[in-house]
Amino acid sequence: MLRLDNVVTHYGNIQALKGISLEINQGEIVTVIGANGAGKTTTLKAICGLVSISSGKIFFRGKDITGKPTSDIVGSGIAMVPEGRRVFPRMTVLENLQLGGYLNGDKNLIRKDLERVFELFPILKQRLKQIAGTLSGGEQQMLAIGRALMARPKLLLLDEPSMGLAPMIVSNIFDIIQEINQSGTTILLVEQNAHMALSIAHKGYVIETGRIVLEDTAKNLLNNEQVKKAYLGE
Amino acid sequence: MFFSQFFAQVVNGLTLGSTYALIALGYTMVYGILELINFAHSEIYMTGAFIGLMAVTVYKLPFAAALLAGMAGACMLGVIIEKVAYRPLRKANRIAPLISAIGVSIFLQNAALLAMGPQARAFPANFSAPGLNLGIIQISPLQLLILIISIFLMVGLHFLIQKTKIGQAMRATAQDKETAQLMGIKIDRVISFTFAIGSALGGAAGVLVGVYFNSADPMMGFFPGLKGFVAAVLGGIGNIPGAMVGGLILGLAEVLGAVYMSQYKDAIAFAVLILILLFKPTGLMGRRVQEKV
Amino acid sequence: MVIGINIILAVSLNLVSGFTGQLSLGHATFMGIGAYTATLFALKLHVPFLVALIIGAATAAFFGFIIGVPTLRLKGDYLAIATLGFGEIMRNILLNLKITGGPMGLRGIPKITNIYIVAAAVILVIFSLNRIMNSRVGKSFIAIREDELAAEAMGINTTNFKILAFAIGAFYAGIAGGLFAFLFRYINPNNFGFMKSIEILCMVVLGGMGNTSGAVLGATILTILPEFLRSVSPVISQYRMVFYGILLVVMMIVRPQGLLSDTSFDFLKSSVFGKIKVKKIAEKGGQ
Amino acid sequence: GQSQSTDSSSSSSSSNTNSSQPAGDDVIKIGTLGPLTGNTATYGISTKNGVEVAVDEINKAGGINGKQVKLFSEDTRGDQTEAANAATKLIEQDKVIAIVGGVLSSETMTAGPIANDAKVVMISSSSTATGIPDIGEYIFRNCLSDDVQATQLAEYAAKDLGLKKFAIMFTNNDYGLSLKNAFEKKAKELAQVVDIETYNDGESDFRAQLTKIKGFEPDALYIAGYYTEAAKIAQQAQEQGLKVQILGADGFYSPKLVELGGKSVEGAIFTAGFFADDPAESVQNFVKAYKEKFNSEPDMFAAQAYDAAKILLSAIKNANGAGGETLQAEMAKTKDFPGITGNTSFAENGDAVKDIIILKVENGKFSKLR
Amino acid sequence: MTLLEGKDLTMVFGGLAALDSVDININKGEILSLIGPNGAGKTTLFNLLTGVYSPTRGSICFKQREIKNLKPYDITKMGIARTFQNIRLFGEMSVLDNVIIGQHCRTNTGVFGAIFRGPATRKEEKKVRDRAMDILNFVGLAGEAGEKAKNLPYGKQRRLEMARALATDPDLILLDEPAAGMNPQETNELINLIDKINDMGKTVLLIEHDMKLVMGISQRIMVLDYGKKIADGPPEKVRNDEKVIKAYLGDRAGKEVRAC
Ligand SMILES: Nc1ncnc2c1ncn2[C@@H]1O[C@H](COP(=O)(O)OP(=O)(O)OP(=O)(O)O)[C@@H](O)[C@H]1O
Ligand SMILES: Nc1ncnc2c1ncn2[C@@H]1O[C@H](COP(=O)(O)OP(=O)(O)OP(=O)(O)O)[C@@H](O)[C@H]1O
Ligand SMILES: [Mg+2]
Ligand SMILES: [Mg+2]
Repeated sequence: MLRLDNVVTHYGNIQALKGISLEINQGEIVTVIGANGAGKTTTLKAICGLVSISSGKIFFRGKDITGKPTSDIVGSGIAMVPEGRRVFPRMTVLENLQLGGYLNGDKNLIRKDLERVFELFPILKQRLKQIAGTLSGGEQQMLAIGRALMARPKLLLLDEPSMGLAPMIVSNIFDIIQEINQSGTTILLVEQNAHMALSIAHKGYVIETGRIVLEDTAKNLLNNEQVKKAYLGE
Repeated sequence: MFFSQFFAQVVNGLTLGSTYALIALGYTMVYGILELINFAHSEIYMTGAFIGLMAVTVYKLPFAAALLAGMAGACMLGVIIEKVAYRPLRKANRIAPLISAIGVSIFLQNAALLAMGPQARAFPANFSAPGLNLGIIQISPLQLLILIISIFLMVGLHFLIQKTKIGQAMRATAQDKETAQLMGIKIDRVISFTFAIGSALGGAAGVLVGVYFNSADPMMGFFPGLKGFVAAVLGGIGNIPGAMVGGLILGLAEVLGAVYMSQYKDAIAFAVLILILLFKPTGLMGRRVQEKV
Repeated sequence: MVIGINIILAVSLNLVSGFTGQLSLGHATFMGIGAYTATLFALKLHVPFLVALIIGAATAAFFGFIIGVPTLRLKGDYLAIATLGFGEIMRNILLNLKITGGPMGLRGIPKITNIYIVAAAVILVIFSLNRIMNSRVGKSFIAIREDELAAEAMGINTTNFKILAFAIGAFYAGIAGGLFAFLFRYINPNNFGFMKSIEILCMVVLGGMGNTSGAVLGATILTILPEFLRSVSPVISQYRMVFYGILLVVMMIVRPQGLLSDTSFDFLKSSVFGKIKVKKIAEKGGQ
Repeated sequence: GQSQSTDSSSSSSSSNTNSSQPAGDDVIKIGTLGPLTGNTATYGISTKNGVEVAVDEINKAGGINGKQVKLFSEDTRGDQTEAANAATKLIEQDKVIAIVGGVLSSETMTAGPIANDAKVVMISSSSTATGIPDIGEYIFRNCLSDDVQATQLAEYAAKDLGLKKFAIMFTNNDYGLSLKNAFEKKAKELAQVVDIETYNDGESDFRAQLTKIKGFEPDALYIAGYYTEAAKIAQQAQEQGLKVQILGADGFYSPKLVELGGKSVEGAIFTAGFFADDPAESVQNFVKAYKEKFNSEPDMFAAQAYDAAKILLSAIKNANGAGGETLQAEMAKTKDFPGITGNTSFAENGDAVKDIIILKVENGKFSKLR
Repeated sequence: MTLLEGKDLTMVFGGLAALDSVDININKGEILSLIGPNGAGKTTLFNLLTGVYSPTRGSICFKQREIKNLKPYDITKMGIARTFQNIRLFGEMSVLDNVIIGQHCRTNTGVFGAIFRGPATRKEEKKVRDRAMDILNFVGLAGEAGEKAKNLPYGKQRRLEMARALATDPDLILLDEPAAGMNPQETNELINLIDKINDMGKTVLLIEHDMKLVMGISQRIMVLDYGKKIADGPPEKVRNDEKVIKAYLGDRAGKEVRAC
């Protein structure tokens, strides 16, 4: 469904990705783990066209999306929960969610999707009119996830969705991710909480300073000594 | 006697204020989206006036057509300015586009000086409509028109920005461009659209005010532009009704200043501005959102 | 000499806007206050030049303090507009006071400013500014620019320090004003209006906000540029303001961060040496 | 560098005289200085044009003692810093022996001392502020004194027109202020001044001041300012139903007054130093030459600049092409120079003493009252 | 001994009580953790204690002095320092300068001192610099002293925030989710660091959602839910508290937590 071929990106002179190749099949949950600064976020941004790609290609559902404007990429069915939440701080919770469904013309659909988000995150329903910038950290995280769901993506990119969430919600989030996945959305998940991520994923990649160093089924990775030591804290 | 004077002055203040408001709307519009003080707005206003003037004097068009021509021309100019001078600076810090805007402003002003000559030109428009005659207070048809048009535009813009989808996209773009793109918003288009509308407003203001004072000159944008900008801030920059209220208050303050001490009228107007800001640090209608830590 | 005066102005605005992050659109006002005060003291009370210069600068600093107290509660563009407003108010007052000669301005000022005095002033200003910027005070200014709330959490009384930055900036601008008056021998309120403030701001931004060498370079370029365009050819002379406008745009597009943006290029800042020291300490500490 | 120059014909062969200028002896170089760009460019351009007409005239007639006159025009943008730069450039780089200018008082204030120190004669044709001729002995002035204009008009209005209640509006600069002070003084002596209001150049809305003035029911309004604003003031006064006799000074003198003001300036009376419809041959020649060259009507700035240039050129001729002290002495000697703005002599300090004309707008044209 | 005592603390935002009559009591030398669901009011409580907001109701006594109406900089001077949930470093400044700024309220060079740079000023500067390096050594950032703060990776930025807070020489240090965005290994290092800080005699108040960290180092835990205190006690007690499990830990996570 999504394929990255040797993708290289730069921030100024710094090469952040040094040739990333990965593949995600329809219906999978794929996770990318790696230390701080390894290039996980940059990979997601590259997919969305938010950082420009110096060389390499990206294919989504067979089509070459390299260098396409972000809005087109999003239009073709990719949504992202960005790192650091990035809610629209001076808009209300409701408006943030509506913007998530910006490309969905159908009003009824939007209403239905809203209901679904409220089911997942009841607190958002109580805060509908609150200015998003004043939500607590965790509430903002929920809003960011809800907003991405409003786009009804075929591929959902999640950048550390569990960051700053209460333990109960964290386990919920992973349930929700699986649920979304089961209802047909393919998922690319970046997580610090590698244990949790690998336990729900089908496949995993380990990234180190801009390169993929390991690629295997999630199960195998969970048992890999190297991974255990470096990312599972065991 | 005192009251009739007073009311007449209030009317003066409101009509002066409505010209500021008209300009302030365009300022606020662009600011609200790009957080950019578009210093070139004064010159867009001036250009609008000149295009209207050409329409009337060279092509002998009626007033309404001149107004539309001025708006269309200004609109195009605004979009071009954005493309050439601001778009390349999208990723830069906030102050760079400000300087770029000043550059554009200097350029347009001097280009107009060379093309049009420095002298003011008469701006005759055969515009006639009934005015209002309330005994001692006469309101000319143009005054009335300016007031009505500004209120109409204000309501329309407010609706556009707050209630429509494109409006929502504009605000989202203003707050976080990258994330706005993630929502599927084509931000370049949204920004062009914003400039188009903001500049058309400036053009309309140019034609109306030009006809109102029967003159247009290359420097005509400077004072009203400055005041329009101040009005926008006074009302809470980025806030559409605020721009209107800010314009009217500034107009009133200036007129009242002129009544008491005409030599200090600008000082009085600016003192009112500063006083208001001290009590409402984000302008009259600017929403004060407490910073969440 | 005009370059020197503009350098002082740019460097001082850079302190307020570049280092401390408080956008000011009324910097020329402080120059004006300095110019008028120094002139009046010299003309009416026959105070010697240097003393008059200092009195002018001190008065400017005092006004910087006075307007800083209420307005520095404002943030960003609201502060900018308040400083603009203050500038216009001052200009309006100068325009109508008897003692300042109203629109006639003040004339008959002796010509004292010369190239040596200007050079000395520039050196003193930059030297003291660097000392300030490398000290606890200067670091607090930058901290305020970077994150006001975090700066407060570090125990910095941000209000006081912002006012301080304003007052110091005004002091230097006041010196520039005094030099200006004793160079051109005639001043009137319109010398110190909005356009002059904008011009100074352009110098700072062009050179690179928060960089003293940048401010110096920006001031130099923008002072020379119109004169240079004037002398290239008669045709260009006629269009020189048009070119000037285009050049501003082009320069911003080519280098939006200003000509010298990175602080490491700040040759005039002794922290070039400071940095080396840091590296050494860091190496030691790292072992 | 080269500056804008106007030499209409090739230079004649060199014949060395005891000129104080070391180089370029085959031509006589003079300069003009004023705003050619910026918001005050109107005045600067008119001034420059006026001088050009005078220079063309003399060059066509064979120059001064066979030498052509070469004109260097520098722009000040109305900024006094630039004025100083421009003066320095004219003197040091272009090596002119005399300058017509500056145009605005403020620029003459800064350019003047530079010229004076360099012993270069400078004659301003429009800087009306007090104190300008006092800058030094090399600084002359050829324009109507604000005091005299305002005083004479006040007299005329009160005595000849029988007006009793005056209101004054003045532009808040040196020109407006001097006019206002003089007019107020005289008008108070002879009649009553009921209200005084200010405005700024470049403004458009004067209704507040006019509404206030209307409350005093004056029968005349003296506008101490320039035609652009005066036209708007007259128009807004009419709209507000303020029926007064409009009075003004030489700042009114421009065809633009009628173009911008339309019917509302009909009947306005003002003082001037120049009248384009004056049948005198010199005036008509000037108007014709000006129209031919610039395709527009000359205004007062142009006329005064033309006269200033003529006075200067005649002094240069008397000085035999020399500058410096010789030229200064010749300038000071000028007596009853017959120009298109009346007969001019210089007072001790270098200020012009000349006659004043009073004009009226009739059927959209200016006509001479006195 | 009580170091800080907050009574009846209430904070209302436009009708919504983010904190509702909360009492908090911090003993000298302890590590107290503050946990609770998202939006419970934890950060808000930090903001009250550090003077960012002033409470709608209630009082705060620090070292026997009322501080509720003091400005943040005065409170810092009295000895409370904090880190932020969203990192707020002085990004353009060097790592070293960030820590030097932290010592602002313990130093007093003024403008004139800076310009003339007499012996006293120089001595102070050296002292400040040396101490900054000591602190950087302590948190393990000495090697990055010359870097721009914004160029550090996330985990190191978190540590720099702590270094900067330590530089203010606080008696009480408030840490808002210091482990957020860190991987398990980095979290382990963080635990060591907090322990070391505590060993220096500093009192620590900690907000964290990472239960491994919280349970591992807290001497006491206080739980907020919807702005109200629902539990306060030693870790063993809190993690078995029904209310806490229901409101915060959840069944699954609760089990894991009890296991650790
Ligand atoms: N805007 C930027 N400018 C310069 N360098 C950047 C920028 N953003 C990221 N980098 C650098 O690129 C590299 C990869 O960063 P990235 O954010 O992709 O890492 P990450 O794996 O997501 O880390 P984290 O776990 O901290 O989120 C890092 O070395 C980082 O410092
Ligand atoms: N400035 C504000 N204006 C309006 N509401 C606010 C403001 N600050 C906080 N709130 C609200 O107060 C509640 C408590 O917020 P707080 O940030 O203290 O939560 P928290 O316990 O720190 O949560 P998290 O663990 O998610 O960071 C939230 O519901 C939030 O929406
Ligand atoms: Mg990341
Ligand atoms: Mg929080």
